[in-house]
Amino acid sequence: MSLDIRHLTSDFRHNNMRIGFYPGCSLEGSSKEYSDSLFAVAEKCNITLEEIKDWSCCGASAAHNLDHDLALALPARTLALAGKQGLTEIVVPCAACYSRMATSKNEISGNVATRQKIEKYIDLKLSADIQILTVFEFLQKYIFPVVDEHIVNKLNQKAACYYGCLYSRPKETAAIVQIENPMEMDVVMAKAGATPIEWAFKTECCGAGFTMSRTDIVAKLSGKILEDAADRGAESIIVACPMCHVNLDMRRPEIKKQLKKDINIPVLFITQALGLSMGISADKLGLNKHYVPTDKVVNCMVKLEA
Amino acid sequence: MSEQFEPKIVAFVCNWCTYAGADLAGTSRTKYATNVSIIRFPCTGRIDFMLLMKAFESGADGIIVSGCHPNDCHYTSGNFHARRRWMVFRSLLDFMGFDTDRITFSWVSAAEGTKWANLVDETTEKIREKGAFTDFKKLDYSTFEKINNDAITE
Amino acid sequence: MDKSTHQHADTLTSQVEKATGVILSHCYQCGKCTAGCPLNEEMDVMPNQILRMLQLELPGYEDKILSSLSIWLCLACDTCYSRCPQEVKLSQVMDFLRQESIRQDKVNPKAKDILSFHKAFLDSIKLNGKLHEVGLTIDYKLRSLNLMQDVQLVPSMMAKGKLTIFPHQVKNTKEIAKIFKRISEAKQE
Amino acid sequence: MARIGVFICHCGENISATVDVAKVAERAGKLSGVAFSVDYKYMCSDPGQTLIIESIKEHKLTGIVVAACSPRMHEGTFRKAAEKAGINPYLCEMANIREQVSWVHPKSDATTQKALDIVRTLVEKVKKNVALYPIKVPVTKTALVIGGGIAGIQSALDIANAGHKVIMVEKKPSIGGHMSQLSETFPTLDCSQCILTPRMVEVAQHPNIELLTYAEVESVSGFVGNFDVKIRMKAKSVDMKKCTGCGACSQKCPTKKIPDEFNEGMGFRTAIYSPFPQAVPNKPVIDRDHCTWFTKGGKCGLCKKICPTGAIDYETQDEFREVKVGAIITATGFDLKHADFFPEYGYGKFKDVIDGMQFERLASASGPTSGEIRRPSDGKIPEKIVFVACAGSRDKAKGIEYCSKICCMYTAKHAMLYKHKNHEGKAYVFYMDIRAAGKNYDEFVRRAIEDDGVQYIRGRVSRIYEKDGKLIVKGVDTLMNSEPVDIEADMVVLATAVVANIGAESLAQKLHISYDQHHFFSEAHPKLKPVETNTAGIMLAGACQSAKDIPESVSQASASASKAIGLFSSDELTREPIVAVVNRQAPPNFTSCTGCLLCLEVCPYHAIEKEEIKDRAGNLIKIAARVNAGLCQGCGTCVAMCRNKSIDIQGFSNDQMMSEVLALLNA
Repeated sequence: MSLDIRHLTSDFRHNNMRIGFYPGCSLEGSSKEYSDSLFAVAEKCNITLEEIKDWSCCGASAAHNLDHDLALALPARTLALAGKQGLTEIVVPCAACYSRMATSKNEISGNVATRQKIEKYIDLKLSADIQILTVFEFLQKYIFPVVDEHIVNKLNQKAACYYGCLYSRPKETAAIVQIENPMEMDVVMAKAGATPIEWAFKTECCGAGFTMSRTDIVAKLSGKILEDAADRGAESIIVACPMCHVNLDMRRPEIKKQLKKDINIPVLFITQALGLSMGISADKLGLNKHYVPTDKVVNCMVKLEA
Repeated sequence: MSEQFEPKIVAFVCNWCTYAGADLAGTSRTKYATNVSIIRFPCTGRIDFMLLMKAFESGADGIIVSGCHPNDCHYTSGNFHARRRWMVFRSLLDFMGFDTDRITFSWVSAAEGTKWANLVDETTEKIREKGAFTDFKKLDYSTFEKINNDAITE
Repeated sequence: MDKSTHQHADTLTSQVEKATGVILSHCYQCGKCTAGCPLNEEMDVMPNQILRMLQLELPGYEDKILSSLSIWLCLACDTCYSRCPQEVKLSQVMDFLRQESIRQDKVNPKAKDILSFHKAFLDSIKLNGKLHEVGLTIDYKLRSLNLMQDVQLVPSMMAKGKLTIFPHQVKNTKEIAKIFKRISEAKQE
Repeated sequence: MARIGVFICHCGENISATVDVAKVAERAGKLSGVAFSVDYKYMCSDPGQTLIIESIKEHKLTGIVVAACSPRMHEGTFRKAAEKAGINPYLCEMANIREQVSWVHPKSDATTQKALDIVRTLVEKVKKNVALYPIKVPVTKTALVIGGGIAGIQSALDIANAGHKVIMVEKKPSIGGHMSQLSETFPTLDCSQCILTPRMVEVAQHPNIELLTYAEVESVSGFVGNFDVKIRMKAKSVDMKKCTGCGACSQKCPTKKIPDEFNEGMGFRTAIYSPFPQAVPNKPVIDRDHCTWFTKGGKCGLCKKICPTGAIDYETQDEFREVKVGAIITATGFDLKHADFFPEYGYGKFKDVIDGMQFERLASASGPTSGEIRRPSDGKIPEKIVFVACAGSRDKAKGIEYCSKICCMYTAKHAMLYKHKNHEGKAYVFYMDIRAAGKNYDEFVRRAIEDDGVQYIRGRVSRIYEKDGKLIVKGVDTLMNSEPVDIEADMVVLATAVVANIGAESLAQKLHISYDQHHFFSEAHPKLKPVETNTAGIMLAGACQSAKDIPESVSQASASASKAIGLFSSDELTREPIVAVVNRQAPPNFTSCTGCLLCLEVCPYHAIEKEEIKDRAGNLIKIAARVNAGLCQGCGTCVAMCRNKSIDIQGFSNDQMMSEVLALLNA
């Protein structure tokens, strides 16, 4: 299947681009390992990420339910701060943050009145255009051109890339090309020496924001995802979203109750998987922070001949 | 009654829709004001807007231009060309301070006898309120012609 | 031609159209939204039925919509919209209906937990500028009275460095509170 | 000096009741240039017409105005009267004082004045009228039929049977079109090939039809009655005269794994092939894109070696035929939306998600499974089939808002055929509406439901995915409280949208006919000219205009044929002289036209051409516009567009219109 790898540039090393970084709340908390592994991969490739100073929460799964303006204003504040800091491009590894930021940016840039209203709420000026990169867009743009020299291990396993909702939908902010069958992470995993599998639940919802309030629903939805991956022989599930990770990794006891069977496929962030293939240690990538043990993934790995 | 101003209004209509619509008003015996007289064209696409200016110059107080509805043109697209030229021409007239309200652009189909009658009555009333048109008699219309010719090249 | 609403002013239908820009008459009731909804089995009123009720505007429908559990179960995953042949942005309609349901105090009793979580989440942001997961958990549990849920997870999460007792804060937390305040003031006007 | 006659009609009392006709006649008589004026009870009656004829002769009139009813009513009558009196009929104008004066206004001075104003206006117009003569165009009595499907076949046979020559152009190696691929036809379930193949043979054997297969229209010029068409005859690599159609070459051809278009990719064919056993002509061609002789530079050559008549010729090239035809019938058919169009249904990804035409091939006795319905992935007979109607049709998000019209019927047929062949099988149809508005159509759908037990579920399918050899279909039943319905099917048939053929747009441009946003060809009028195009002499037949079933295609094909036969019924075409002309001046100007050709761009009929005016030595003097009177329909859009009034329209000239405006306002 041919893929449109967007933003792929090879001359980035010459133009000294500053790349902004927005961790979002999860990456400072429950998904610390996502941020750690991203930095580890970037470091290996000599790429520096510059955190947006004094960033705040994007409002994520809650704000849009209760107040539309608030849902636009919260991400806008961070975007405005990034602009103030002189950044033109920011990496947003969390899918929810990405979606909220992209939505906010779309609505604000599409309508002058909205823009003025939001600027009033946040008491900051919004700069013209900040490029928001998902983690796989970042990998494709900045890591791919140099990654080959760093890859030392072949992951050597069947990986189910799970994209969830927020990268795929709505079409206005979708970060992927084929909405029903995205391939962006599959490409990364193939690079890392894994075999990405064809499966049916790449973009089904995991239950997202119900992780606390309706664990029963999360167990049901995430259970279906895990089950399909398991049925098709996946040895790992690869994600790029902290919420998906929490639901697929931490909610195993509830899922077990729901499915009446134990599925113990580990769930890795894409940066962790890529990091492993680059020879970064499991500890540094935060693999020990997972509920489902990741030893199997590490053990599958084969050293590449020099 | 004798004091009431009776405007002279010229209607430039296409043969296939509006002219037939006006005929239908007749066969249906729908009454309307006598102020409007029709000049028949094959298609609104045929109407040279300089004729409108000539009409104003010659003493018309108001003008109606009416043809087939969009997509119903007997000649497929003549009415679209008329509309496009009218857009350009109107902005030119606006720019020059001409009261473009004195020109009514409408679509009346062959089935819309009543619409035609209403159009005539409404236009007559509108122009009556505006009063007689005199401004244009002072103008040199050859300048218009030149500008119009340039304008239609869009 | 202005394609805006054909409905009378200040009905729920016209409010939805005004607030979301969605034109409800575009929905031709094929049901594809419901067919693909990950939560269709849990819902009391199906997504396409909500649109149908909004279209028909018959007496009693407004209450039925605003007090439905479905509007709170919608996860805004946008599966419906991405496949809708008529491009109806159902998730935006749902967003608006939730807000309206709170405003009219018609929140379905079974949705109280979900609402509590959203509120706790926002309060955490209001207070810290960032989400403090322990704080959120505690706040949510107090609001929902689900005191024992997830308790077993907390110590292990802390051990794994996933939860911190002390919240991360933005430097000037007042700024965030101000944004909340300005928006709520604008809504009052 | 003009000598105009004015004739005021009372129309019984229809006019005279509100208009003072005597006064109008009296005042009209005083107008400049009016030599005679009279009012009369019924102008259109025999005595009335005699009055006009006698007056023209007696007063030596050079033009007349008849003030009576609408010209749409009696213009023809009075023009004939003028002609009888010996003056050119186009020197007669009508003043409409009935429909537009007496019937719409009360009796008053203003009404009489308006009648007089109109008479005066037409008097001024008629003074500027010139004698016009009907345009005569010769007709080539040969029709070109583009497309050899059922519509083209029907048109060709109708025209040929009426005694006229027909040239049929088909781009594939055989005629027959989509109908030859169908298994059975609704609503009678008779075998498609059984009713079609005799027609195909008739075409091939008809003395009046010349059949050009593997050929395409390259260019078209000219106008109604006089088209010049260039046809590309693609190289067949087989000498049709020598070939006997024995088939030895196809049997021996080593390149056997080419997806078979006729079986919709569900079987294979060889590089030298005849598309199907009943093909007409039943002689093979070499597919040069796949034959190793051509792809690998002279390798193989087996067919040439074994051909008993020496018919294989690798050296043949595309050839061009130039033909003259008087009418063109466009019958190029349709296509189905293919491949990645429906990612949520896995169309093009899962082998057992197929489209309607593929199902036809599975159900056809001549198909890859000999008529047994077996799924493509593993050849098993499916126990459960889900049919999805409106797959892509009526789907704004996918860019196709229209209804494909035939799917409701063929889906019912498919479900029925499946049930007839597999009594224990389950057939489900997801639908939005059932549109079965033809003769015996709804009865047919009811039969599928009532007699054959096909389950109809009202709702769209959201998604289809594969799991353990089954296709999971996630649908909904909107008639059952919108309950989600998940079905584990063995095979899914999508009724994908009917779309215009690839290349329809470029053919339309060659023909100068218009097409809609979906590239279906546009008819000249949606109600009253449904088979003509806006280019005179070019007609439409079948699904190239919009989705159509067989009876509709055949009816339209016969209608188109009758238009062509009508055109061929006389040696010359007579046309109204209301056409545009570009003025002519003495050298060195030749014309005031500056050659900007704005007129050419706006002309809806492509009736304006670029003319190069050259001196005797052949040097270009200037470029100007020229009107092809055969194509011009007289709308006058070019006249309004012309910057320096070099183009004018007869009957509504600049002079005439200006005179009318001035006369109307200057009493």
